[in-house]
Amino acid sequence: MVIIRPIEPEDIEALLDMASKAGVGVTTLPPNRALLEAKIRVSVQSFSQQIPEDQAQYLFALEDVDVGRIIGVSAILARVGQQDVWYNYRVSTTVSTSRELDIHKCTPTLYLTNDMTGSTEICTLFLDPDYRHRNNGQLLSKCRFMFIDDHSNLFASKIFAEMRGVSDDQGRSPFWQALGHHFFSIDFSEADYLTGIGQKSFIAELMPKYPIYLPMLGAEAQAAVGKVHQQTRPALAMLESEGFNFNGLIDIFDGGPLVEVFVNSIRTIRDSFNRQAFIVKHVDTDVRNSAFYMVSNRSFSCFRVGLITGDAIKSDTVSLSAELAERLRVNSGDVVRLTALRDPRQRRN
Amino acid sequence: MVIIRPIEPEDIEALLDMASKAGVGVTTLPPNRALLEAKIRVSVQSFSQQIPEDQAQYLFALEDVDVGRIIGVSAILARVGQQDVWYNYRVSTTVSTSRELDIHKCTPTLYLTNDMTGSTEICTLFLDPDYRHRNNGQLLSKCRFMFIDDHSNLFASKIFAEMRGVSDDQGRSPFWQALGHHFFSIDFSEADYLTGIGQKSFIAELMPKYPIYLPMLGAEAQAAVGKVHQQTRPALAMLESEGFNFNGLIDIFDGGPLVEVFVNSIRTIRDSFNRQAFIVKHVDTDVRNSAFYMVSNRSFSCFRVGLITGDAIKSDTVSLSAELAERLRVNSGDVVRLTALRDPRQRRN
Amino acid sequence: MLLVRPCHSSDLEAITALLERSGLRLSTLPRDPELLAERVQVSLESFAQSPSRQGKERLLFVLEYSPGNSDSDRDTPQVIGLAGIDVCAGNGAPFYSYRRDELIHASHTLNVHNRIPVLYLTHELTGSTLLCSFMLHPDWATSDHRALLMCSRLLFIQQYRHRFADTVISEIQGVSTEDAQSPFWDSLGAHFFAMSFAEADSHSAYRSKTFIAELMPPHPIYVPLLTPAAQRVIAVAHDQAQVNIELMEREGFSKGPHIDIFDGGPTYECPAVRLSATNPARIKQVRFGGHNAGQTYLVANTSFQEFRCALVRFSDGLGDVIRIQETVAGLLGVKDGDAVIYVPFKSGGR
Amino acid sequence: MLLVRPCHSSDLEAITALLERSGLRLSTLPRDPELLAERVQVSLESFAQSPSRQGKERLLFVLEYSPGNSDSDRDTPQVIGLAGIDVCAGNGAPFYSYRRDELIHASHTLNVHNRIPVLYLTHELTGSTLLCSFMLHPDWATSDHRALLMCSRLLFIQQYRHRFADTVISEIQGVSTEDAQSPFWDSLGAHFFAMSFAEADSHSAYRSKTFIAELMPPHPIYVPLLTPAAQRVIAVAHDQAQVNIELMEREGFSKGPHIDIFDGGPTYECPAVRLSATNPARIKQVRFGGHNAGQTYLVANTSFQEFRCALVRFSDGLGDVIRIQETVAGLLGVKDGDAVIYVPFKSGGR
Repeated sequence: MVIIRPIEPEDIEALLDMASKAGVGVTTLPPNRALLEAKIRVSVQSFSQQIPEDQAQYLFALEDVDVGRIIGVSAILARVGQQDVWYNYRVSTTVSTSRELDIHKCTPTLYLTNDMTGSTEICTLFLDPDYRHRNNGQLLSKCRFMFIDDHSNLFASKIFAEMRGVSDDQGRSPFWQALGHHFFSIDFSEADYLTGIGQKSFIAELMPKYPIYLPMLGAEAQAAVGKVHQQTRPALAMLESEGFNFNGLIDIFDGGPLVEVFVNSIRTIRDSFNRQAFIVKHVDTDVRNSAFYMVSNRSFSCFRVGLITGDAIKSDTVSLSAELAERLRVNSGDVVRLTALRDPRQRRN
Repeated sequence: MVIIRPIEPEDIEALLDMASKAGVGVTTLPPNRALLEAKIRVSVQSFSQQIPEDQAQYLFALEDVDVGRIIGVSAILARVGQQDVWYNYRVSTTVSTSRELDIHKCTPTLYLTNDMTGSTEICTLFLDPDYRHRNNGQLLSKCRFMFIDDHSNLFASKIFAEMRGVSDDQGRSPFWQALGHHFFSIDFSEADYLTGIGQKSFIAELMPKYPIYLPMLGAEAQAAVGKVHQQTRPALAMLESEGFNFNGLIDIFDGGPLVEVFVNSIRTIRDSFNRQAFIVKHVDTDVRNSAFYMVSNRSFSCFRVGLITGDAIKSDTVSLSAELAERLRVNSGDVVRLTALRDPRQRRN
Repeated sequence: MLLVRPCHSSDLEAITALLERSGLRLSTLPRDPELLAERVQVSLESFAQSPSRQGKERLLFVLEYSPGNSDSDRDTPQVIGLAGIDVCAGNGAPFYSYRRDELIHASHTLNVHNRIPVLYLTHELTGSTLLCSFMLHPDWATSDHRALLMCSRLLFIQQYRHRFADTVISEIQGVSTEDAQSPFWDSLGAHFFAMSFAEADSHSAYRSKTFIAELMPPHPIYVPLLTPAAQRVIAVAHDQAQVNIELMEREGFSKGPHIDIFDGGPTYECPAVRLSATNPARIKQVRFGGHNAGQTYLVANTSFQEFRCALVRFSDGLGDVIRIQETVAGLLGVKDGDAVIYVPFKSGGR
Repeated sequence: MLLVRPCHSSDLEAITALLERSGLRLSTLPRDPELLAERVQVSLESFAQSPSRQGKERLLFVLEYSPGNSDSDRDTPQVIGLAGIDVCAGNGAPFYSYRRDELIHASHTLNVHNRIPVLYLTHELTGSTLLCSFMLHPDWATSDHRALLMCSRLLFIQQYRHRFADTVISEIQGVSTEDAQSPFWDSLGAHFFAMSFAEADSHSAYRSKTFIAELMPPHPIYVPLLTPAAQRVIAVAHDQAQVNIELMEREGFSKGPHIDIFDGGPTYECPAVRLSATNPARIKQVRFGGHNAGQTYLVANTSFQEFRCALVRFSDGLGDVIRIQETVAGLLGVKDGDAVIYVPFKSGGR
């Protein structure tokens, strides 16, 4: 059985373990004990409301309760750009027409913006490679939406995720080569690293402030704009199925897309419903014929999410096994929140 | 009984009648016979695919079939900014921080963009004041989404609507006074009129091209940014309930908001479903206990939408009265599309 | 005998022939016969100070060779050069240039200090006096002819100083490759104009400049984002233009911060007051006589509409009078007792 | 006797007293004693040509009054004025100004032709030589003292021309209201800096200029969007600065296109070569003697580090030698046979 819960200080060893498996490319989970300890500390403070709401960073752990060990993490940053400056490029369109010459030309143009300032970011999704079953990744990602909606006063109405952009085997980003490279006098990985550890003032100092006409960056860089790294495609597909859309914002270094959604359009939130918990010794379930549902205890500091199958859901109640109820810290009669783990709607013809 | 259908050349007198009732402020429906005839002509050509898809403009009429007369219109522009240039300001955020001085300041900044180029606009909603019942306005507006999704290859994935901005009784717009006024040497109503009749090259010639820092426009103009005219609030609320959001784009003249949505997030489209039509002599219905549903025949050139109540909907079929089926041009066994006229979901607690 | 005078309608054929022989880019001079005729008409009205041309005067001068007495074989005067002055650059519409500037992007943390050159689109030169349409028949492109044509224009400006702007500018052709491609255009303008450099250039000669306002990108351009080839030619003159540049520098012009928006060629500038400081003109009364000997001067009559300028040799003394042969004076349209304006003549260029 | 010389550590107290008496905005001179001491130290190192100051030299001169023999009541020299030169404006960091430009927004259809003034943020003046920190004790603010302090700086630059930039600039205080508010700041900077003009001004004196890079809006500013009060003061000097402007104009300075980013005050510029053209210095050998009579000259020794400059009266002849009394020469640190550099002195200002 797996359960989502807030991360705890004791999880540090398991987290370090996972970070060392993550390898390069996942800059948000560096195998650095001090840094990870700090991340856990901020999360613990956030779940106990010991730091200002707009600086909260929530870290969710996926625990395999059978072995008593965490096998994945995911995070929410309550509000980005509150202490530092949050940068994106916006791919905007400049249209120039001349009737006299019968020209109508669209030029994609990059504007440096801080438009995500104050929005909520979901990030740092990592699942132990040994546990990459069908449901674990979905649960790790989507449990966050259950949390966001039940505590929506703590989050922005716009939620976003940044997706890793295109780079080659050597980590060379064509977008960086065509743009950042000319202004930063350092290489992409160093810029990425500095940003990762929160040292971002060099961006204000060195980044070009005027709009950039995209065609001037050449074909290879243009092709990379708003495109994800091959390994990131499944993550993108999952977010898109939840209602996230690419809406023109990209990473200033590698040109990778930012996908965004208004919280009221998130599939998990829209389709969720409440039921009273009805605790039974044992729930008989036919996994093959019934879809999986997330079930959350709606708590803030003791937030828990588990998985059940749809046949346990009745019109007013939901049957939970005694074991699951205990893990969820739910008593009989408590109201829990449910959502199908996957969108049950078929694509219409 | 009311029915949505494509506008026809014979509707010109009724349309002129309505336009003269519309009064000032509704610049998209001027009481000008030549102009309205041209609009009808373009719509007829669009429904018969006689003009390029990206220049199509579809005009839907709401007909009171009992009196045989149209009582409202609404429109879709398939793709804006194809012949001319489509302008908006984007309200973007510029963040400046100085750790040394402990300053973190957000400055809203206006960027002139053509970002809506190629998107689909819904516009020109007008309902005869004598027919302002509860359902007619909803039907006129939302029938367009039924049309868009069944013919989605003809439309963009992003749909938007421009909302009238703030102005006083004399039609003075505080946003215009603070910005456009300095550059155009004409007044707001003239600029609005020129744009309405498609003469927009003066914008390219006179509009400031560099970003505008919003605080420099003064408090009154700032307060008007992204705000709708009082009379436009109900229309905004309806679009918001369909999933439209203000996402930072405003009108360059009066600062009124543009609301946008990705087509797959529109409530009418998301919640729609298909049923086989089952034609009966008469449908007994209890209007008080059953919600209204739109029913569309899914046709392109003979597009029709009517209203039924939910108790007519079965698990695989829907019962239509013989009269309605005839008006919809639907035969027994045809597949029709249905959506609740209003979102049945209750706001969750 | 060589003479610089306002262009006439009857010169049209000769100018067309000249243009055909010229390989230089002359964006101010269309090759279309009808437009060219219009251009000459504008010049005539400008010399006549027609009120309708106020603020949009465009003057065209021709350099004419007349065989004179000593050469009876060829008796009709021949047009061998052309030069123009737009009194107000832009002629009532905006005149576009890029202005070269630099921004400093510095980070203490990273120990980086970059000077980033930037190009700003500007209308700053609008209303300056623009030297344009300079052209010499290749067979007659000697240093004397070049200097005569160039300096007579400047003498004209010096003489009618109050009719011209405070700054005189001249756009110099930029670098192009052998197949008439411009590396600057290919890296910048081409992205926005959807046409070749040659097309854009000819549109700019033939049509109103509205299309530039409509198509030119308004935001500043970071030079490091241009191709290396484009960066190399910014404010660099075409080889063929060197000889004119040397002449202009001698007269007080220097390279300014502006460049051409199409080919990146430099703009040379000169405060109008410096023209007279560099080469101050004198005005004296003419008496017929003399021996056509002594120092060579550039001499012009004092008529605006019937301007004539030629090279004349005479001995200048301390008095208020100079002696010029009657035939020469006739050519200049000057009678005994009339005033002339003159500067010492230096041949120039190669 | 009046003497201009490099500032010493021992002048610190006197400068502090001076600053307290001064009402002028001196953004280059902090009032904080520790920072001021640091500033004097930088000057000492700059005069000593310390390699660590290379490219960041900031020179400070004082004007000192010594009672001399005729006035035995007051025997210690007194500092009555201060003037600085930043060899490279920005001192290694970007130097910010707005550059005034115009864009033309024209529409044929509407028959509109607007010239829209625009301010571009620029670092163009970075690396120019900046005159700064000019201050006279109110009790001693005569036209002679003013001219002496101002012109001795310029003579120093003329003498060590190769150590300074090609352009010399001076920022002039802009218009402020009686309660020390700046209309330009209120309409522009105030929106971005979240502080009063006085605060911003003092930060700019006390701290690194990084905060300007961090907070200054990078995009061009349309002047018509500023308040009318702000528009009126663009490139307008504070009344109190008029007298200095007149002095500088006499020496070859003129108002340039740049303005201060905080208060909109004008920047005056002068090509360094023009300093010597306007007021060419002569160098001759000193012989003790003479009668302290004749024309008044501004005379300086030829030492960089131990620069001394004073007003001396003597009769200049055709020879290579001038005669100066031994006491005066001693004040200048000049021995019999040493060279001095001098220019005729004109009193200036009111």
